[in-house]
Amino acid sequence: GCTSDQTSSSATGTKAKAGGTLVVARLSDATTLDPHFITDIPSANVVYEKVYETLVEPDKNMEPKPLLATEWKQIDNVTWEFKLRKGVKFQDGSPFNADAVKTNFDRVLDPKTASPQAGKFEMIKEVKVVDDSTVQFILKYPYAPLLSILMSNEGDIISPKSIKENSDKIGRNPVGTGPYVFKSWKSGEEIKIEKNKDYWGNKPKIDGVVFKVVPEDATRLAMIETGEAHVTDQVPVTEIDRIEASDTMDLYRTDGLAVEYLSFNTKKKPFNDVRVRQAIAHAIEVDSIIKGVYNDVGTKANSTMSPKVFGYDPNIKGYNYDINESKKLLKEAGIKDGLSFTLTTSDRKERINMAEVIQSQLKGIGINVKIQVLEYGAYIDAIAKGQHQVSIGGWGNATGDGDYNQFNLFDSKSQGAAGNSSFYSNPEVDKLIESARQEADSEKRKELYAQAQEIENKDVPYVPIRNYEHLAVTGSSVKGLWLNPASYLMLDDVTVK
Amino acid sequence: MALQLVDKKILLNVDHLKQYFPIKGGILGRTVNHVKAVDDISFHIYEGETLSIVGESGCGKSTTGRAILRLDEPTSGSIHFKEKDLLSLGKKEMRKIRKDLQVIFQDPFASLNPRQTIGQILGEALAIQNVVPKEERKARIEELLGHVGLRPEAMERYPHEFSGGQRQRVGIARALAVDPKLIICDEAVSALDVSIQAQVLNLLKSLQKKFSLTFLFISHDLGVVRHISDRVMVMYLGKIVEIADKKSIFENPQHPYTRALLSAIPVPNPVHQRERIILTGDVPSPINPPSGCRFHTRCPFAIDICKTKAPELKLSEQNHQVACHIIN
Amino acid sequence: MKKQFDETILEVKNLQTYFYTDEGISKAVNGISFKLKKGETLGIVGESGSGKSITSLSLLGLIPSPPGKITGGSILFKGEDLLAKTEKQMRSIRGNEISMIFQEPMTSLNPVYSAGEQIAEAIRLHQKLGKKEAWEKAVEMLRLVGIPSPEKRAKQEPHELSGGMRQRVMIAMALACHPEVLIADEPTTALDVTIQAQILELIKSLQKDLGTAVILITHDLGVVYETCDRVAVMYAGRIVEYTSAKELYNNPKHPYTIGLLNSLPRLDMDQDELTTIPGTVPSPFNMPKGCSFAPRCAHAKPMCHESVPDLLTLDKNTEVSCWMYTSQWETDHTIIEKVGIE
Amino acid sequence: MFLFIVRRIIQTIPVLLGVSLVVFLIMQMVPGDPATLLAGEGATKQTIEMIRHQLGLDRPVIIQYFDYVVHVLQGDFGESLRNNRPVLDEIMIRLPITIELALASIFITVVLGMLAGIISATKQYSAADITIMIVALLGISLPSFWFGLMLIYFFSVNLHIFPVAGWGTFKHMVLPALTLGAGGAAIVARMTRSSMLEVVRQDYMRTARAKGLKEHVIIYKHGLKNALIPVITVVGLQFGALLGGTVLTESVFAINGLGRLIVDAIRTRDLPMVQGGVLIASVIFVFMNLAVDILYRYFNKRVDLN
Amino acid sequence: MKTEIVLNNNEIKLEKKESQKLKRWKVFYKKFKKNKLALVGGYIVLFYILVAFLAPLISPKDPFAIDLMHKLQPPSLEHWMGTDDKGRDILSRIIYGSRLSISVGFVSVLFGAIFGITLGLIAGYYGKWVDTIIMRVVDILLAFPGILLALAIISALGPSLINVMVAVGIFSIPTFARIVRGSTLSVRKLEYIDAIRALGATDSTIIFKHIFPNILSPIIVQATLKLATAILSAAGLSYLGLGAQPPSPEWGAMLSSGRDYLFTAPHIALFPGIAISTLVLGFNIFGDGLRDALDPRMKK
Ligand SMILES: Nc1ncnc2c1ncn2[C@@H]1O[C@H](COP(=O)(O)OP(=O)(O)OP(=O)(O)O)[C@@H](O)[C@H]1O
Ligand SMILES: Nc1ncnc2c1ncn2[C@@H]1O[C@H](COP(=O)(O)OP(=O)(O)OP(=O)(O)O)[C@@H](O)[C@H]1O
Ligand SMILES: [Mg+2]
Ligand SMILES: [Mg+2]
Repeated sequence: GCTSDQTSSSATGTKAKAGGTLVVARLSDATTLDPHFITDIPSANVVYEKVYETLVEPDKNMEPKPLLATEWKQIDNVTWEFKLRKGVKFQDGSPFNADAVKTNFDRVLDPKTASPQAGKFEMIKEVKVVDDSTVQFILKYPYAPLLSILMSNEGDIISPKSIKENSDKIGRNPVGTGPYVFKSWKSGEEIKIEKNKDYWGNKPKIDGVVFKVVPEDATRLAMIETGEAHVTDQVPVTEIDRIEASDTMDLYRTDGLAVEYLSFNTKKKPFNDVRVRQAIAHAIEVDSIIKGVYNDVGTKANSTMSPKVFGYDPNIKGYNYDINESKKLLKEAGIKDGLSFTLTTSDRKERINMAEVIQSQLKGIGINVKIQVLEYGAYIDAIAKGQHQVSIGGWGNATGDGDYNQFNLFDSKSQGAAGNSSFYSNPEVDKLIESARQEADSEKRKELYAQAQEIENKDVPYVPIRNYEHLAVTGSSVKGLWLNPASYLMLDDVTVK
Repeated sequence: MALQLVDKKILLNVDHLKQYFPIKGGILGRTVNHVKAVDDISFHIYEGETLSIVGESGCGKSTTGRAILRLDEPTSGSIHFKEKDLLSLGKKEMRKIRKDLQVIFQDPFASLNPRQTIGQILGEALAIQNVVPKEERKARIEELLGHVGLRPEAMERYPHEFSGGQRQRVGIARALAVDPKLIICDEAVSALDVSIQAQVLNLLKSLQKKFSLTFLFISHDLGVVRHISDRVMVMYLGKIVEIADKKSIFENPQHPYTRALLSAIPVPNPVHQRERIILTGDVPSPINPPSGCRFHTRCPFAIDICKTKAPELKLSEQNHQVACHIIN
Repeated sequence: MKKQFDETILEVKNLQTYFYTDEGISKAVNGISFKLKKGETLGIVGESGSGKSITSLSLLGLIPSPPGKITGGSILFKGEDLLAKTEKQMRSIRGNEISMIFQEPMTSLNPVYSAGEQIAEAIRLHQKLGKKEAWEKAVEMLRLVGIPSPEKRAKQEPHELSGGMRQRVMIAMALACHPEVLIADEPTTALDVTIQAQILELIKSLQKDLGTAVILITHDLGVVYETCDRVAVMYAGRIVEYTSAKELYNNPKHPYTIGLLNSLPRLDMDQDELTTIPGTVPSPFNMPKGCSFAPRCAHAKPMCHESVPDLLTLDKNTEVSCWMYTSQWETDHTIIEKVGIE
Repeated sequence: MFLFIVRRIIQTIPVLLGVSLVVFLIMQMVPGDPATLLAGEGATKQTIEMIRHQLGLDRPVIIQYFDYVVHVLQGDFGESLRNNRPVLDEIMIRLPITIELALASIFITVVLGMLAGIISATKQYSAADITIMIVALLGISLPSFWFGLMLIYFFSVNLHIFPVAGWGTFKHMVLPALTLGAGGAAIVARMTRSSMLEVVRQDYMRTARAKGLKEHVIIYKHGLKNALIPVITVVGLQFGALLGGTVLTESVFAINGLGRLIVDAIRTRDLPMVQGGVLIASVIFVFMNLAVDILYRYFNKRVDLN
Repeated sequence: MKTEIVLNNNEIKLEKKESQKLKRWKVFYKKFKKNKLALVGGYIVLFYILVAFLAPLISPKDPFAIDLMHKLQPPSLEHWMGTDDKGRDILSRIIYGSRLSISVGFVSVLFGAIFGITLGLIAGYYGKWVDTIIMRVVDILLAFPGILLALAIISALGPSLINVMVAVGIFSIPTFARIVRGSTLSVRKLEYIDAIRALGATDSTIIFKHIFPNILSPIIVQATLKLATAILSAAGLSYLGLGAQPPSPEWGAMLSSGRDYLFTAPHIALFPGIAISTLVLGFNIFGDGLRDALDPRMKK
């Protein structure tokens, strides 16, 4: 259950020649560097807009910006045309052109490739080469958020030469057009990338980046303090006061795209009764969770969609903390002699803490909560199979588009593993999500999502708790680092003293 | 003890008994060799007599005793007790017949469970063979203690509160508890000081008379053996070298080994000093015993045939068998 | 075995060695005295626990301390009191002038060093020889104690040797520096009779060759008779009779000695029943007030339970600690005859 | 001796087969499916099914196991489900590191432990003895992750003597080895002490005294070598424990060792990796045991080779 | 008969039966008491056991009451050991946690001991192929890295204190099995076992009535030492997030939850750390003392 994957943003190189190597300490190693197989952030973070580039990249507000594509237009409902940047070469010397783009999308869509990301591009019928620097995407059906997918990590453009010559080795030898060249990977220990001297755009100011695996939180911070590492992007919220007080460390915070929530299994009694769900929503005092558990990192969520995501509706009220209302609802639902249930969570510290606080809050209205902490794999399994009663979860957003949120969390087709952990099913909502997908006019799309969120708010399959905020700590020698809302490290302007 | 030699009844008959202990070795831990602890011996014990086994350490005395009790399963041979072949009995039948076969061990410290009182030790013996009904057990235990010269209060006490000699008495009482016919005494007095040893020897003798017991008495102390036995069997390296009446053995030892053994004992009596035969070297290993007569490597009289042919146990005179090429 | 011994080499006077333990004070050696002359063999006999080993360890200053402590008396070795010597001085005596063979050949050798090394160690220490010479000497010693192919055996470790051979190694070690006194603490108890005969024969012949005085500790009266010149019989930490070996058998004095001889099953006669000494040795923590043998003694009179008799010199050769032989004792012939030897 | 070694190696085969079967069964019992985890969040059922098929996880369990065993017997440990790299390659990256770490901590264990133990034994009941024993006991009772973090903050962050994390140079080894070795050192110290006290009571020590040797010769020459025998056993067991018990220390010091590899593999349900890791760890353990036995025999000749 | 009279004057006067048992205890206690350190260990253990029993009576606060307004407070008169990251009273949690941590120790050791002892007894008594098979199985367990086994078991059964106990118990099986087998082998050689066999006792009588009681001392010693290890292992598992379920105040869980505050609020980790260390220390030196007191050779 953590959050999610990719978003975008791009690393357009800058001038200045400061040099030095940036050392990033992080929780886990990458699993593969082949974007068509990457499903986790630690992998994507190494290559996304660093070794590889996408056709379009997201800016700080997740708006698409040109990158490998200089301009684009929608020709009709199902046809998008992209003009490609000229004079760009892959790191292996092969030229970037329309063929390269086609080769990439053919690969990800080829069932033989068996890419786990194929589903995301399922709406693409074909990629057509118009001329050397023009491609057309022909869709099976109208799909408005196409750009948001193209600018996320799975839209990385891989060198067609490596696709043709050693398709199954890309995971270990990524070749793209980006500002950094893959150097080496010591499994489980570190990955090195180096400045691409022939980069078409602004070249990085640093010589390279080392991504080191350091599983222990306290150790990562200690490394920043001693200067052994420069950046870490997994920071325990409990340490922010100390970091802010420290003169060897700087804290970086940015709003994310993810939301954490409580998820009811609406297939199970008594959570199939909307009044019970509402009652619980009223009994949770979110503010104290955000302060007490999260140390004010992140903000109170009113919807399962974070404010940065396209389609977010600020008018949704959410549920206020109201014990009396809660009790009343429970009574109406016919629950007299108390309610007991198991709250399932993965083994992330903050989630466990949250569970404990919720447990103690619900005790106030006579609800007896048993906490079940499951190791991540088992947690995913339990949720996918719908074995839980109530769980704590979170949904990131790889693309920054509302569809990625709404479709996965609420659509009946997404029940279980695909994201709909509450097994929520409402034909009306399904229909709204479907229409929003196909609607080309963004204002109208927003309207459709607003309607959906309204219904979802009333049905409360999820109780939204917190909008994510990403933290990173840098040594004081590091300047110019930023994180995009999908939590990718953006290194365009980074310098290390 | 003048024994009527005429109508002696055989109580136990041991026939071609072999006890080989495997030695594991080789890559797969297979049996690569054997300790031939007892190698094809035959003898018998008459009812009511005391037969002693003497010989040096490791010659197979205890092994013989243990094989008879089936504490180790013999490799081959047969053991007939009162006409019954012990080795062919099933587990249950064997348990039953154990009532008639008892044992007293050497070490007074190791032969009693330190965590049981004397009463429990004896009571358990009675219970296992169900000798007397439960209500009568206490009385029986007191009686047994009386037989071995311990006071009834001893019941409540633990072995560590007794001296070695007293413990040995408890061991005897335990053996007596089930009214056995044959008692195997494996070095039953060897660990005791002379003054205590004498007490226990006297006790054994008087009990034998009282309950008409048969003893198989294992010892390396020839003085003790002479005192207690009717017949004596001398073993060397898993073989019987000589077996005869006590008198015959001690006054007319025939096998060179027996003679050496007897002469080696220091005797505090100038009249009885014999000429000492000092053997050279050590007892060979029972894993690879010498060919032919096993004693030939140390025998001062060995001739050629001794090295190649194993001598058989033959009657040399009445009630006196010897296994030696020179004698036979 | 008539030898002439003149020079006293070791004299023990009123030696007391006590153990201070939780259960109380154990008077393991409780005032014993004896003399050892050059070339003589003194036997010390007694039942288990009578203090034989502690006596010998006291002579070398090897009493485990705590809990043991020599609390009184003197040990004069060539006229000098060993108890007054420093630890350093004692070290130059141990293994050099007085050496010892222990009861257990199986455990008394260090399992991780070869036989030769262990012998050579003592030689190097006391005779200041080089490594090689010491080794050669060690091999020589092994040859002397009758170990076949000593060059090979010297290189073997204790576990590769049989019990008899180990005991020979111990003897070789003890004799390596030609000590003036050799203490052998039950050197054959753990061995078979035929091996015992070999070892005793060896000690006797070596003693003859080297002129060493020997203290032979044993509980086997037969061994004493055949090996020793003089004998001290110990009972509960005291010497109860101190006499020549022959005299001991022909004419034992102390009731304990008499009892001991009687309990021995004889090889030379048939007995229907053995004469026994009733009872057991008293606990060292719970010694009777008077003569410690009194509770088991058939002749004991009230005075025996009152106080301990001194060691009384009966004739030139015999000393005995028994009230019977004092003037205070109103002789009662009937009793003596009854227990007297047949 | 040679036969003994060969026999022992042959005996390990059934043990290893048993280990692999246990691993396999446990991993079947564990809920959670590698395909789901691989697919990432939001994957559709079809995607997951496709991955399952790709990995061969849709075959019957028995077939999967047999297939595995057959491959392993041919020296093929398979590929990681997670990143498709050959399991053996991944292990070989970690193995040297793990072994280095284990050796470094065993070194600390042995040196610290024996020194402390000998001092303690020769000065029984002295202040030094009691202090050493209390420190040793504390060493056993400190949770290693706690101790490790404390060391980092004291020696790295505050004093800047040693680097915080990583592996490679001597300086990198000190703190982890200390963390890992401390507990062992404490055990070895106690073992050395009691073994030494035991040896002091032996008859041959009395023999040595009777020879007139100096006390320190008696203790160090005649005593120590014998006292080492049980210590070796403990050190061997400790080494075995190190291989499995390094996970926490590896995490704290960011060491890329076998322990973490296996734990990560379990967490991602990467069966071939778990199998391979555990098997290799077991092999090392078994060989360690063998080495201990050989040493044991070297020091203790009395043990017969059966 | 001579001998019968003989013993009378020699026999010590018999005390009553109770006092005999008492005497054995006294001897044991006397020996044990000699070892001052061991006595301290015993008292520590006793102290914690008392705390565990009396938890509801002596705990000053509700150990589960979350009070986010007063989180991370340093020790004060109100909260002697301060409050944790959710404002709960650490002292009260440690008091209640003693129940869990001590039960983890006891239950897992009991679990390991029961299986280990049974296996060891059977292997040691029957020998031959039974022994071979059992000991190979034990080898497998031993060769299996302990923490991985735990990890796997807990992943399979779901994390809970009970499963931690099972896991920790399982990896203490080999130690018990080996020790018991060794002791069984040596006790089996003793003559009283042969004597009772010669009387016709069944195998189970011999094993459980005669062998088992006589190998108790090494088992007890091993058990006390293992108790210590078990508590530490459970703490290690908590650190990996596999231990007790929140909000239970198991010490290992408390300690590992405190590691985020090692610098901002060190007392959160410190106090459970001290509790674990002292209890483990207590068990260890108690076990050592037991060993010395039960060892007949250690007369001192
Ligand atoms: N269980 C066994 N396994 C292997 N070898 C054995 C076993 N029991 C006895 N032996 C060997 O068998 C031989 C005979 O042993 P046994 O105990 O019968 O001798 P013994 O004559 O009783 O000697 P002792 O006088 O020392 O008691 C010895 O070499 C011994 O090592
Ligand atoms: N370390 C010790 N601590 C306490 N008491 C001891 C110690 N060593 C010996 N004793 C006691 O000293 C007494 C004499 O013991 P010693 O070893 O001299 O007997 P022994 O005559 O050599 O007997 P054995 O024939 O059994 O060797 C015994 O009562 C014994 O209990
Ligand atoms: Mg025997
Ligand atoms: Mg002695």
